Parts: sequence; structure tokens; C-alpha cells
Amino acid sequence: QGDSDEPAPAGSAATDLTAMLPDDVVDRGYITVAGDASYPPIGFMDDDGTTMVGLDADIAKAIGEALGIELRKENASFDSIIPGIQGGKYDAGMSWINDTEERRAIVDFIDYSQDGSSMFGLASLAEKPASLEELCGRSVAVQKGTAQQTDVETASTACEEAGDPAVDLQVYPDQTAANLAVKSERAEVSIADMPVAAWQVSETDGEFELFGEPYGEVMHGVAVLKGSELAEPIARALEQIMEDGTYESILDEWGMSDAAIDAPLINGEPLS
Amino acid sequence: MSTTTTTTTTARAVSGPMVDVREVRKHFGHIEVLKSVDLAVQPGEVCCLLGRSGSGKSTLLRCINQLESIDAGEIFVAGERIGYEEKRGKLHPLSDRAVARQRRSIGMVFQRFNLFSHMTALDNIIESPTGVLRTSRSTAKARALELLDRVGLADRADHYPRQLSGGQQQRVAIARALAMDPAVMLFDEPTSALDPELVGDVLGVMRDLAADGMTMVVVTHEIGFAREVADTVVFLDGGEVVERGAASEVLTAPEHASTQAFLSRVLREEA
Amino acid sequence: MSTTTTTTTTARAVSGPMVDVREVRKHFGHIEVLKSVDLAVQPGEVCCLLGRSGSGKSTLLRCINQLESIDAGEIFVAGERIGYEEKRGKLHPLSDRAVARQRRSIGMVFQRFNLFSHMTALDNIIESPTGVLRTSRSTAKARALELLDRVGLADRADHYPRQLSGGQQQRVAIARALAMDPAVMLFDEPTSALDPELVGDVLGVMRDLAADGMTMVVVTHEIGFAREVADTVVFLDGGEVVERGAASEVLTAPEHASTQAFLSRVLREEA
Amino acid sequence: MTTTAPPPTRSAPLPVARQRHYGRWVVVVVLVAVGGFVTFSLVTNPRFGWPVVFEWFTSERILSGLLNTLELTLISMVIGVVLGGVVGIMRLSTNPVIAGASWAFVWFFRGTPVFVQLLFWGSISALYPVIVLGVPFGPSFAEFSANDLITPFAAAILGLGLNEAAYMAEIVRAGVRSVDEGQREAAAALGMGRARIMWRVVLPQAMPVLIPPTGNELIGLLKTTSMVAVLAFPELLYSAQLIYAVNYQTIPLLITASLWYLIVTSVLSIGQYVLERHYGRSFSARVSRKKTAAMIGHAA
Amino acid sequence: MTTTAPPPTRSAPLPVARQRHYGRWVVVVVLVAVGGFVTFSLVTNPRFGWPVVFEWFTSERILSGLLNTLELTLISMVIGVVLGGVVGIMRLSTNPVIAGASWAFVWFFRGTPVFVQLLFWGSISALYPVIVLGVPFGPSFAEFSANDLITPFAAAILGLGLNEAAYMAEIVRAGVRSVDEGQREAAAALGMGRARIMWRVVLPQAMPVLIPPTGNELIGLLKTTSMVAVLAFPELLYSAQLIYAVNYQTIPLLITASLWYLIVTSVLSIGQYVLERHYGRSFSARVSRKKTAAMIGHAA
Ligand SMILES: Nc1ncnc2c1ncn2[C@@H]1O[C@H](COP(=O)(O)OP(=O)(O)OP(=O)(O)O)[C@@H](O)[C@H]1O
Ligand SMILES: Nc1ncnc2c1ncn2[C@@H]1O[C@H](COP(=O)(O)OP(=O)(O)OP(=O)(O)O)[C@@H](O)[C@H]1O
Ligand SMILES: [Mg+2]
Ligand SMILES: [Mg+2]
Repeated sequence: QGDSDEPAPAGSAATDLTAMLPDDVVDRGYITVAGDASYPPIGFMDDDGTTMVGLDADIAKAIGEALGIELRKENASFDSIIPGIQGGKYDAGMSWINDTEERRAIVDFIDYSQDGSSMFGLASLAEKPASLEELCGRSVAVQKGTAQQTDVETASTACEEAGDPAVDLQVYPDQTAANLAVKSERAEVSIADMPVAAWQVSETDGEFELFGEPYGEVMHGVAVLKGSELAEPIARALEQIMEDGTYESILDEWGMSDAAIDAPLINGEPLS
Repeated sequence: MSTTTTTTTTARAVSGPMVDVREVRKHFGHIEVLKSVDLAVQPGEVCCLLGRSGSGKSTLLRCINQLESIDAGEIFVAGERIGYEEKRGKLHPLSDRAVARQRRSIGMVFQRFNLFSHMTALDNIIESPTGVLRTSRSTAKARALELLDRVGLADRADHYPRQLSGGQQQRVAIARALAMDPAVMLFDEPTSALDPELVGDVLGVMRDLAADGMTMVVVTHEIGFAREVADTVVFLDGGEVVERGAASEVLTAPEHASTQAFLSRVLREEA
Repeated sequence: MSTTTTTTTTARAVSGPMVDVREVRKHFGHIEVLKSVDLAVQPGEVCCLLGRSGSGKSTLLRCINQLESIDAGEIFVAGERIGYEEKRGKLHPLSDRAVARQRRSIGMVFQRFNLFSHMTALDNIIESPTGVLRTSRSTAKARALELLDRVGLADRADHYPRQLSGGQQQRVAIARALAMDPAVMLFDEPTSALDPELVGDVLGVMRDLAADGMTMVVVTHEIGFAREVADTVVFLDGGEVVERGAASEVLTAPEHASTQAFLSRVLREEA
Repeated sequence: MTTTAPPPTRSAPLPVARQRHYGRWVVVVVLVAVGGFVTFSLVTNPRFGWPVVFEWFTSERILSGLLNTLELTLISMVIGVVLGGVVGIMRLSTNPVIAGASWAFVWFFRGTPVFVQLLFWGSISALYPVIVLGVPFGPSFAEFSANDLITPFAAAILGLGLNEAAYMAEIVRAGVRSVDEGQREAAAALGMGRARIMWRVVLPQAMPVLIPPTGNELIGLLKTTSMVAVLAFPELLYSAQLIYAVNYQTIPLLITASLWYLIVTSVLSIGQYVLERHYGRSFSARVSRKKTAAMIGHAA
Repeated sequence: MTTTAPPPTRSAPLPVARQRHYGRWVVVVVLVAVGGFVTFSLVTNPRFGWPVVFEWFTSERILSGLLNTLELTLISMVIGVVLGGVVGIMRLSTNPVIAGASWAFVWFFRGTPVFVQLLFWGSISALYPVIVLGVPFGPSFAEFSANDLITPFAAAILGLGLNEAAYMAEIVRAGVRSVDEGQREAAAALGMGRARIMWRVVLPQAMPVLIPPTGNELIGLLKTTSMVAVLAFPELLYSAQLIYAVNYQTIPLLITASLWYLIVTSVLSIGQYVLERHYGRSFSARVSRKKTAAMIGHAA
């Protein structure tokens, strides 16, 4: 369905995909999508303070248009997104969520992008680490529950095994607290998803700088409850906007073409 | 000071005693505070309760007013059984409402005045008539002013308790009790928290009240007052009535040893 | 009760008055409470201050003990100027330490006892000798027990204030003041917060103290006590001394109108 | 005191020198210096970012956050006072089940962090997807989806209100117990019923004891509302956080929010002071003892 | 009361029937039903994840978080009590500068959210990279890097301690003022100095007024420590959050932390109760009025 080579007229395609949605969702007329608004440029509040904007919001909007149903972005702290999906508070979550094995125990991911993590810190820092291996004995601030936290924990263990000092890992409740730690020189380095790090560096007039190259490419996906009937239609909608170029232009607009993938995946598997 | 304008508080038409306490017992923990006390006060009679500290005088008054429950015995006020009602040959404890209703016809004056400190003298007096008896505010107010005048405080209606001397407070407290038009007035050492200078005014009001025919039970250390005003005197000691009789006899020629000791002690201090 | 074991409190060797109040003035806000009061109390003399409520009696005592500062005039106790020291022809206010030192030789007994409620009778008495005078605990304790015996409370050493009657508390308060071995004792209505029954014991202790030659200034309403014990009587009215003289004369034949009114009023109540 | 020479006989009074409290002045100088230094540094240190503070101070987002904070505080406080009053009075019941239930309520809500309580109400749907109105273990009358019934705002109100009620219950209990037993007895002796005694006699007199801690609670609650950030409800502090998450002006925006908190707290404190004085004036025997004495003295 | 027929003359007393409070029993039944239902649901609803709770309850990470919480609470409380005592007593000074400084301290620290205060201390080096020890506007004696001086732990302690001090100051002030002026006067009349009067006479007697709110503060502080999460300091609640951020067992882990909070609060409450009773016993005239009367009565 909707798998044709030529872009179908929006109206008819929408009708096709809409039919795939569960009836109660169609009756309701919208899908709630939770995202963290403290994560620019992926998700943040518009100047009015009530509208969620950013890369995720744009993609969600495009998916919604393809599905012929509204995707409502709701603000939620990052660590309450998956519990919220579990409790039925949200239908889906989009917050550049890494598709990991642990999370797949609870949710299904419709993967829509891929990128690495970047280290960054004050431009004035004397010795700038270029890779995870160079973090031994340094202080690093990360946001709790992120893939980067796990990365640094692994790196630290490696340091100790090699007889080097461990990493001084500081886990903050959110990225802003981690940023503040770097700014006040409590931590030398922070690690975040590449676009987030890049955004911060560009927004702070040279106060911050990216260190080294991004590492560890991972997939990011839209999270829906395990076994949800929403996974398939959302994946198909993504497929459609990838094919009609909408996806590409959104990533371009946010300067993140590097994160683009060719076709959507569900839990890392291509669609049938 | 005491301008007896109206004489509303005359003895009620009750045949038999106004207050009738029969074999009442009361203990706190292991201490028996009242040991089968009998007391009968006739309408219009002024009865003074005397006895040393701890002899159970306050407890007896409080039992009459149901501020304490009794362990055994019966109490009747104006012919009505206090605290219980008879139904199908059994005694049922009264509901809170009924207890409150019974208390309305028993006025009580405390040693420490206990005026409501957030209300003016006038409001203290009309609070219960308007709130409980549903008297109209204007009627209650007129009556309150009359009572204030009667206790010599017509010009203090708008004063708060803290703006009044102890003696003035006690007089307001008496007016407050009278406003409920009680059948009997209980006084628990009404002057013993007062400076000596202020005792006279309060005793004066009580004297007038007695003269108007109010039934009164008065716990007091003021032997002079008892001698002058009381009809009967009852001596309590260790929770028992050790002596009772006409005031003139008991106070001049006490028979019981503890009564003699008490009287000589109190009189010595007054000299 | 009052076993006068040792007679430590004899009049000190001071030539001139023990307490000398000269033209003292004091006002609170706009009210002048003391209007140029003079008072001289000789060593060993018992001086009773009488006067109606609000006449300034308490304020005068409090000025002597520096619980209130004075606006004008001078006060000397045992020949030492109170509150100020002379240096290079000028008067310098004393430091807090020096004020505290001066207070040690002036005992004060309050109407409401003011025992330290978290300490036993014994601890109340030894607190100041051990803490301020640095007397050893054993010496202070021995002396305290002696004083407790003297006020008839040898068996109450370990009682807390709340376990004592008002009269007992007041006697402990007297013992506490005596433990500092003061040159003069000030009493501010020491019995007016007591039940009539308990007044006698306290007056008894004061009587003994007077007999032992203690210099005393006593504010009281107990005319009987004043008549019996006082050497001189001073009447205050509206912050002024209106009459003073030997107790026997002033109390029997008062000259000033307000004194007469006061006495007749108080005596009428006592009858 | 040594018994020295007799005091000088009546003479012209000596001039009085001014008193000096050296130790005190040292403290004063230190305090003034520290105060001055802090002010100086606040003004001159560019890192505080005052221009940014002023730019955001009256911005729409901050003001709407402030409004949300005030609204949350007000509603939760009302719930806290009403429910706390009931629970506090229940605690004084002679019936052990009623008193015990009140105790358990207070124990539970004071014993667990508000944060957890808020999260619990916020994620109630994870625990009870459907809320059934009915008799426990009996028939049910209506069913609601938990998410429809308990919106983030409702969750915030529930969490804050119930928690506040537990604290208010303790305050009410202490306040009621502070009123002299004699007042109750006098009212009972006049034939008043229990409810009437509580409303007309006990509570009004408990006011002086109730107001200061209730004021503290209100001020505390004002700031505790910032916890609802966990429910993504944009009150004052969270609004500021959302802003600095994007523009990285962390410290100026925290200052902006703090200034508003200071302003509101000050206003509330003034209100508390006025109320305290009002009730203090008609009640406190202590403060006005002397004045009363004066009145009586002059009236006698 | 109508004056009815004369009371029956002396006769055998009537039997007394038992009293029934219907209204009360309805309340009791409702409370028991609700209590039973809550318990039932807690035990049977699998979403609470009790197995997970038990698994984590005594895990090393949770216990070390608990230990951090206790340590933080204890140290901050000590700072709060000591500093609060000083500030509270300063507030009663007759010198306006001293009283004013104390007022300003309380105003500021009560008026701003602890969260902001903690962030401020945590990122102090963003404001003052170097801390100079010296005379304001004068010579300096030593310089320290702010981050070396104020470690995260120090920042947590400073933030919580100063904030607590502001609240304790108000409590101490109220407590000191609750002691009867007569006690102070009696002590002064015995020649005691000011410090001695405060320590030996006033403070011990203020204890009954000080203990209940101080107990509340301690319990409150215990839970406020969870705010130090913002400094990446893993106390109890944050430890639990760090765990569920990875394993998504949100509710069981929050329950685990809450149970610990409940346990510690209960222990503290028992301590408070014991202390209150201890001081209550030797002080409260109200409670033991009648007993005292008995003693006096029998001794007289
Ligand atoms: N601290 C104060 N502030 C204001 N007025 C005061 C103060 N202390 C006393 N007064 C007033 O000074 C006057 C004298 O008071 P004082 O207590 O000395 O009288 P008194 O003779 O001891 O009366 P009483 O017999 O009632 O104790 C009174 O009018 C009183 O109200
Ligand atoms: N609520 C109570 N609990 C325990 N004991 C009590 C209580 N009320 C009174 N008592 C005791 O009962 C005895 C009698 O007390 P009551 O107050 O009736 O004596 P009283 O004759 O009024 O004495 P006083 O002259 O001191 O007022 C005393 O020993 C008292 O301690
Ligand atoms: Mg009594
Ligand atoms: Mg006086």
C-alpha cells in the first residue's frame, strides 16, 4: 500500500494510510507525541512558550500530513516519555530517542535518523580530548539515562583496565544542567547527540567548541508501545515523506543532512 | 454600681429541689474524688460549698453541668434527669445535642472567667442567645445591655476582655451566664483569681443576684460572703460531705474537726 | 516551718541609707509614671510601698534593680551608684557586665514567682551562685539546702516548680534570691498571686527575714503584714509619694485623702 | 558590691557621658561592609547578565509562568487548608479509627517526597488505566480513563494539595490545642454544640497560632510548585528553564525567576505581617500587658 | 428545660443502656473500606512491581544513596540550627543594622527557591571564578579557585544549610519570644549576663516550642535533599532515578525510594515524639494541671 514509485496525490495517499490506523485513533482525530522541549534543535519551545518546535516537530508534522491525522507534540521531561507511553498517556514519543535493546523491551521504534555523539566543551580548555579513549582522568558531564552515559561508563572501565585513572563521570538530570557544569568548569567535557552539541556550539558565539569527530552512529526512532498498531502506519508515512523529498528538505533546513537514512526501519528491521 | 433594673431571675416553679444530687461517685484513675455525695438545693436557695483545695468542690459543680461524667448516682436539675433519658425502663446516655440543651438552663461561672477573648463584652453575652436559642440579634442585644447595666458595666459593652480588669471580666462572665436565663447558677471560686481590690464588685453582683431569688451553688473561700449571703453551707473534705446546715450555724459553730481547722485557718489569714 | 538555723542576713555595715532613691523620674511614652520620687531605706529597715494599681510601685522597684532605666535622678544601693560610674567628672553608663554585677547584691522577688520552670527547686537556687559567683557546687548546694530549710521546704529540693503550690514556689523564689547574699531584698506583691490559704506561709518567711535584720522594700496589699512588720510605710499615688512615715502612724491615722480612701477600701474587702 | 563611703550628699547631678558599644559596632561595620560588597559585586559583575534579566523580566512567557505558579499555589493552598482542617480536627477525635486514619494520612503524605507524589499522580494511568467510581469490592457506577480525569494540571493540584493538607493538618491540630480548655468549657456550659464551639470559639482564637506557620506554608508552597516541572507544566521556574534550554542564558534567567519569587514572597510576607498584627492586637495578652494595666489603672 | 413533675423519689437506680454513635460509625466504616481497598489494590495490582521493589530495596546503589541523603540532611541541619540560632537571636537585637541584616538574610533565603540556590552555589565559578579572601575594597590575603573551594558536596551543604538557616531563624525567634519575659527578668535580677540568660534560662524553656517545628524542618530537609540531583550528587531519590532512567522500572524504583523516606521519616517522627514528651513532661503546665492540683492538694 502506498508503495508506488510516483508520489501519489496527497489526498489519496492520506486516505490510504488513514485506513491503516486503529479506528479509535481515527475517531479521536489526533495522535499525542511526547518530546522533551529542552533539547534544541530537536525539540524546544517556540517564543510563545507553548508551541513545541524543532526538527522533531517538523518531521511529526510531515508524518501527520501523510497520515491524514494530526500529530500533537506534547512537552514531557525526557525520562517521563517512555513511562508515559507505558501508561497510555502518550501514543508515541519523539525526542531523538536512541533505539536501544533495553528500550525495545517496552516500546517499538520506527527509526528515522542516524548519527553519532559529539564531545564538546569550553573553547578555552587546554587539552581537548578527541576521542572516548582520551577521557581517562578527565571530568565529563552527561544527561542521565542517555546513551552517552553508557558510553562514558564503558570508556571509564576500559581506562581502569588499562591502568589509567577512571573518568570522573557526572550525571545530570538534564542537558542544561550538564551544560552549566561545563560552563562553570566543574566538568571539562560534555557529550551529547551530534546535532544538539553542534547547535549549542553555534548558538554560544565561540564559547563552546566541538572536540574531535562524532563517534558511535546510532539509530533514533519514534517510540510506540510494544506491539502497537501505530508502528506500521507511521513507518509507511515516513517512507512516503522520504520518497517525496519532504524528509530531506526538513533535515536540510536544520543543517542535519548527515543524519538522514534511506528508508525507515522498525526496530532496526526494514519494512516488509 | 449594681442597679437592679429588672428582676427576671426569680425562682422557677419547681416542686422539690432545683438541684438534686444523689449518691454521686466520681473517680479519676485510682483516686475517688467524690464518694457518694448528696446535695439538694431548693429553688431560690443560695448554697455555699466550702472545703480545702482538692476536696472535690469543682468536680461536683462540673458533674452537675456535665463537664465531667459521673460514675454512679443520679443528678436532677429542675426536675429533669441530667445526662440520661429513660426509655423502656432503661437509661440511655443523652446525645451531644441533648446534653447541650440541658446545659442551657445551668449557668456556670469559672474561676478564670473564660470570656471569649476574641469578642467584646457584648458579643460574649449575645453569642449564645443568638447562636443557640436563635433569639433575634436586637432582642439579645437589648437584654445584654440590660444585664451589663445590672453588673455595673453598661459603659464597657465594646471592650475586649483584655481591656477589662479581672473583676470586670468576671462580672461580664456572670452576665453572659444570665443571658441564657438559667434555672440555677453555679459559681466556682469566682473571686479567687482577683486582686483583693476587685473582689468586692463581683461579690456585690452575686449578692444582688441572691437577693433577686436566683438559685445558686457557690464554691468560695470568702467566708464573709458565705456568712452574709448563703442560706446553707456544705463542707466537703476528701470527696465527702462532712458537715452541712444553715450558714449561720455551721460557720459560727462547726462540729466536725476538719471544718473547724479549715475555718480557723481561713479566718486567721483574713485578719 | 521557719527554722532560723543561721543568721547570715544581717544588716551590712553601711553608713547612710542602704537604698537611696533621689528625685527619680521615669516615663513610658507620654505617661510620667514616676514624678521625682525620693526614697531612703536604712540598713535593716523594712519599708512597705503601698498604693493603688498603676501608681508606679512596681516601676520604682524595677528602677532600683535596673530592670527599667531611669530618665532623671540618682539611685544608690549600699553606697554605690546604680547604673552609672563616675569617670573624669562625667557619668558613664555601666556596661552590661557591670550592671549584672550590681544586680547580684539586690535580691528581687516577683509577683508571679518566675522560678525557672525547667529546673528543680534546688537547681533554681544554685544556678546563680555556681554560674555567676563561681561558688563550688557542693558549697552552693549545702547553702541552698540550708535556705530551703529556712523557708520550710527542705523536703522539696527535687521538685519542679509545677509540682509546687504557688506559695511553695514563692518561698523557693525567696530562697533563690537569698542565695546571692543580697544587701537588700525587693518584693513586688509577693502574695497577690496566691490562693488565700497559701499567703500565710510566704508572709511567715518574710517576717522571719525581717526579724533577722534584712533590709527590705516590700510592695504589698497585705495591710495586716505591713502593720505588723514594716518600720516605715510609703504611699505612692500617680507616681508621687503622697505620704510616708512610721508604719504605726500612717496606717492608723493617714493624713492624705487618697491614702485614706485606699486604706478604707482595702480594709473593707478584708472584713 | 563593697560598701564604700556614703554616697555624696545632695549635689548638682553630674553630666552623663554617651555610652559606647564597641563590640556591637564592629559587628555593624562588618555587616555593612559585606552588604555593600555583595551589592557592588551584583551590580558590576557582568556575568549576572542584568540586561538579559531586564529583557525577560516582563516577557510574556515568564509572566504566564508566574500566573500559572500563582494559580497552582492558590488552588493547592485552598485544598490544603480545607482538607488539612478536616484531617487536623479528625486527629483530635476520641474515636481511634478516625484519629488513626488522620494519623496515617499525615504520616504518608509527609513521609514521601512531593516529587514522587506528583509523579505518581502524573503517571496514575500507568497504575490504574481506568478509574472506577463505585463501592470498594461492590458495584461500580461509572468508569473514566485515568488520563482524561487526571490532566497534568489536575495531577499537579492533587499532588500539591494533598501534600499541603498533611502539613496543614499538623498546624491546625497544634493551633486547636493551643486554645485554652477553659474557652471550650465555657462555651459548652453555655449550651453550644460541638461544631459551633469549634467555629465560633476555638478556631478564631487559634488564629494567632495558625497564621505564622500557615504563612510559612504558603511561601513554601509557592516554591514547591516548581516541582510540577516534572509534569511538564510550565510554571515560573520551568518556564525560565525552557527558555535557557534554548538560549543558554542560564544564570540571568534563574535570576529573573528568583526576582519574581522574591517579589511574591515579599507581598505574601507583608500580608502575613498585617494579619499577624491584626490578630495579635485583639488577642495577645503578653504584648499589651502593660498597656492593659494602664487602662485598668486609670479606669479603676 | 421545662420544669416537669418532681423527680422520682429515691428508688433502685435504672439500668444503663449502651450509647450508640451512628454518624460516627458511618465515617469509621467508610475509612476502613477505603483503607482496605487501598491496601488490597497495592498488593494485587501487578503494576506496582513489588518483586522489583524488593530486588532493589537493599541494593548497594540505593543504600549508598540513602547514606548520602542522611549525611547531607545531618550536616545541613547542623548548619541550619547553628546559623539559624545566631540569625534568629540577631533578629531580636535592638540595633537596627544587626536586626536588619538578619531580616535581609531571612528574606532572601526564604524568598528564592532552593533549586536556584543550589544551582547558584554549584555554578559559582561561572560567576566568580576566583574567590579572594580579604577585606572588601581592601587588600586580599589569599586566592582560591572557586571550584576547588566549593566542591559539589560543599555546594549542596551550602545551599541546603543556608536555606535551612533562614527557616530555623524564624523558628528560633518565635521560640525565644515564647518564653515568658518574667524568666529573663528573674535571671537578670540574679545577676546573670546576657549570654548566660540565653543559654541557661531562655533556650531550654523554648524547647517545647522549638522542637515540633524543628522536627518538621528536619523531615522537610530530608526530602529537600533530593534537589541536589541538579549538582549530579546521587542521593536517595536521584539514585533511584538514575536506575530507572536505564531500566524503565520507574514506579517500582520510586516506591523503593519512597519506602526508605517513609522509614526514615517515621524514625525521626518517633524521635520528635519522644523529645516532645520529654520536654512536655517537665514543662507543660496545661497538660498536667490536674495532676499538679492533686499533688498540691495532698501535700498541703
Ligand atoms: N513597660 C511599660 N510600658 C508602658 N507603660 C508601662 C510600662 N510599665 C508600666 N507602665 C505603666 O506605668 C504605670 C505604673 O505601673 P506599675 O506597674 O509601676 O504600677 P503598680 O503600682 O505596680 O500597679 P499594680 O498594683 O497594678 O502592680 C501604669 O500606668 C502602667 O500601665
Ligand atoms: N481531670 C482530672 N484528672 C485527674 N485528677 C483530677 C481531675 N480533676 C480533678 N482531679 C483531682 O480531683 C481532686 C478534686 O479536685 P477539685 O478540682 O474538684 O478540687 P477543689 O475542691 O475544687 O480544689 P480547689 O480548691 O483547688 O479548686 C483533686 O485531687 C484533683 O487533683
Ligand atoms: Mg476547684
Ligand atoms: Mg505592680
